[in-house]
Amino acid sequence: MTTPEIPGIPGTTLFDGRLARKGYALNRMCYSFNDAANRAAFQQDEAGYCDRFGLDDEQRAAIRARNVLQLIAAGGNVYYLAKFAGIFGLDVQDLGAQQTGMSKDAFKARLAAYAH
Amino acid sequence: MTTPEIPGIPGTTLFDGRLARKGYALNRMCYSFNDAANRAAFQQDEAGYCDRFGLDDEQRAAIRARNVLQLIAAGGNVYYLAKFAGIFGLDVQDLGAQQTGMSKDAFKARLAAYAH
Amino acid sequence: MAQLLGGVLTSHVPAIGRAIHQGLQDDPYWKPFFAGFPPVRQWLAQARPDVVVVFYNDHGLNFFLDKMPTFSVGAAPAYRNADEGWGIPQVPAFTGEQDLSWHLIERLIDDEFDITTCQEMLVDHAFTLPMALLWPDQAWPVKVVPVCINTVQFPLPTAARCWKLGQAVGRAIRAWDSAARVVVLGTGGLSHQLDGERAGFINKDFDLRFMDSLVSDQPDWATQFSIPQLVEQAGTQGIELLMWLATRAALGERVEEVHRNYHIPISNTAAGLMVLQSV
Amino acid sequence: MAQLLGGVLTSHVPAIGRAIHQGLQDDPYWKPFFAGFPPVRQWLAQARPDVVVVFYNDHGLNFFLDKMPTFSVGAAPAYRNADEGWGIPQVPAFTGEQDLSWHLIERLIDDEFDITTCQEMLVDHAFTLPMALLWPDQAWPVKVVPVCINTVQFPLPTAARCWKLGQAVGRAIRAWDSAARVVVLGTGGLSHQLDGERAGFINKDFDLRFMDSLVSDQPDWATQFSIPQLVEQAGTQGIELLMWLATRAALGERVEEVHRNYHIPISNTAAGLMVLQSV
Ligand SMILES: [Fe+3]
Ligand SMILES: [Fe+3]
Repeated sequence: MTTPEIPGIPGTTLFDGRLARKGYALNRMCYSFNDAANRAAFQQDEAGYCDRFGLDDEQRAAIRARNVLQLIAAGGNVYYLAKFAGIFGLDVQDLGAQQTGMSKDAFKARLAAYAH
Repeated sequence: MTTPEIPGIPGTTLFDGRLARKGYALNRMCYSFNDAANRAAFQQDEAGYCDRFGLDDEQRAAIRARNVLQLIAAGGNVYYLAKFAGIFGLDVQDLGAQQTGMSKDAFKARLAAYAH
Repeated sequence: MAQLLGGVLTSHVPAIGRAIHQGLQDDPYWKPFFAGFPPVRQWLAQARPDVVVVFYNDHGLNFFLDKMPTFSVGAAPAYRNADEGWGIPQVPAFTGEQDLSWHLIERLIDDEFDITTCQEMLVDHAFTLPMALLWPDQAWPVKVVPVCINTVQFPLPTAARCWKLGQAVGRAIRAWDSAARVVVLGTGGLSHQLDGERAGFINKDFDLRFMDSLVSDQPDWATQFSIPQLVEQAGTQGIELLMWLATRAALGERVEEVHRNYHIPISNTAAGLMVLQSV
Repeated sequence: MAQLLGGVLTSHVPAIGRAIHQGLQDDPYWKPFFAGFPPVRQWLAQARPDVVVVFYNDHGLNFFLDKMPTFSVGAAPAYRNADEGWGIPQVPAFTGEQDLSWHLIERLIDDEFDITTCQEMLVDHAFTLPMALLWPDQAWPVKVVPVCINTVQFPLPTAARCWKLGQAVGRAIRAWDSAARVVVLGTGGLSHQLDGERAGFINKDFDLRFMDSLVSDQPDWATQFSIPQLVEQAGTQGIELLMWLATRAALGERVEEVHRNYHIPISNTAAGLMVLQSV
């Protein structure tokens, strides 16, 4: 890849061409979750739904684990992943808590602390 | 409309915003003819197919008449209209002949004459 | 010629939709956010806009990676919201101001902006919720023109390019042969980050400096930064401040600050709000 | 760095596909057209490109008016043809050169081109038939990057803007950190008009002057004209000469003319063909 090196920002991934290529199938699946019927189809047959979109093993494992950091590493873009999280009623604070290894309350307290 | 006046070119229509607004339903229908199943559906129930895309009376009349100049006046864009013409096996020389009121042979002869 | 009255800048998050639906405007968590809006509505009542041009970013409702425009301009007769994956109740449809859409499109292409024109377009929470904050009865008294800036797929347009887009949109609005009264609405930011180990990042100092810059002698202050630098300062989603920049640029050289609010947090986000009046 | 070897410019019409399918290459009607191509293939055999960047215009296969980009760049692993409405046999799929796609995208956005990126993309006859003329066995020995310019929905990008796009694409190819050998292919025009009472319009004088200009000291000669002026000279579909302009611009200041053909008519179109070698 010839994408210019992006100065590293700790704990931060820019969704560039490299990740877009890697994550296309995963993101396409998550984009389909805009539709309630697709969310239901996923819940009825998770593995079959992943088959339909051609996810690779890393992506399938990340989906099974409901693990956001793994999903990002597998090429997932957070805007589409948010729709996957929605299936389980998880909001962005749930995602933040999971990614930072905190309880949701601790994560929310940290957010509030930025006010001061 | 505030689209700047385009200097008139005789016998020529530029597909600008004004025409795009007018022709959206018609062009959307013609775009659907990329798909062979849609071409067949149109042929089976022409009026019903026009209903489905919400064509107005002017557009329906132009479709019924298979009249290219009328279709353009109704907002049709030639790139999409070509797909409508394809249903009847008409090529661009058939369309040219119809629009210029010539026989196809005469139209082809006029084209060839430009070589000299 | 049309009158460009001013701009409103606000953050957006899906949770605002839930809060509105559940009537939580006076809940202690939400009150400091919703309490910022009555002065905006007061200003709008005086400004009486006929049209709102909205700079916003789609979050994967209307656009997917198969066709991802850098800049897109709506030219539809109406704009509907739709399910974005969370089943949040939807707002009524918006009526498009197609004359202005096509005028903008003509001017922008002429000014060498390579926009994507959208004659059908779903608008997501970044468009609908700010509108619902401005007009809570959701009986929209204005027509709209959406202008969408890509924040999903990197490379994003530079801050400098977004500034230029805003300038061109402002010029076009002012050159529109119409008696309409126009307001520009920019929605996104301020600092927040949803993804990665840095999720939950907020940068109050940067946000306040950015808000100040918009009403300073150097309103394009943020255009000195590259996209990665802005992500570093404002977070991966804080980059939505590009909408604020484009909106500010549309307003021309000088503006008067009418109102401001800033509150941390709503959801994962530092919520900013400004009303800027054209002078 | 990658080597930009030169460019091929050719007309395209759907009927070429029918003629190929029916084996009419030596038919008296078609021969003056097809006979132009052996020298192109000879040049390609010497040039041995690994990658072809194709400037073309979509005719309503991949794009509709709901999302109509001014400039779009493919970034797909593969590009398929599909039924365009006439049931013409389809060519084999093309392999995308994704490294170059993303390199171009990075550079173009950085250069303030507001492109739409397409990670899925169907390519129509404007892409497939010129490729089939260059490689009749359709066993494509090259990877591809499609660059599409809107000629469907007015306003179109100006000729001057297309020239700048071509320049930026050329710079980006030459700056690509790769050992690849690259050719640019531009397809469209020359003069023709399918629609209206002026259907069948052809302008030989203008076409010849345009072809000459591309190898003159003023290769951007055509950029002096507005889009309506170019339509007046070349016809509503003759405006596809924008692809030739972008291709020529990509090749840099000086080129050597290797080959040329011009024949009236194929279908409704004046068919032009040029091979330009970078010097
Ligand atoms: Fe957002
Ligand atoms: Fe064409």
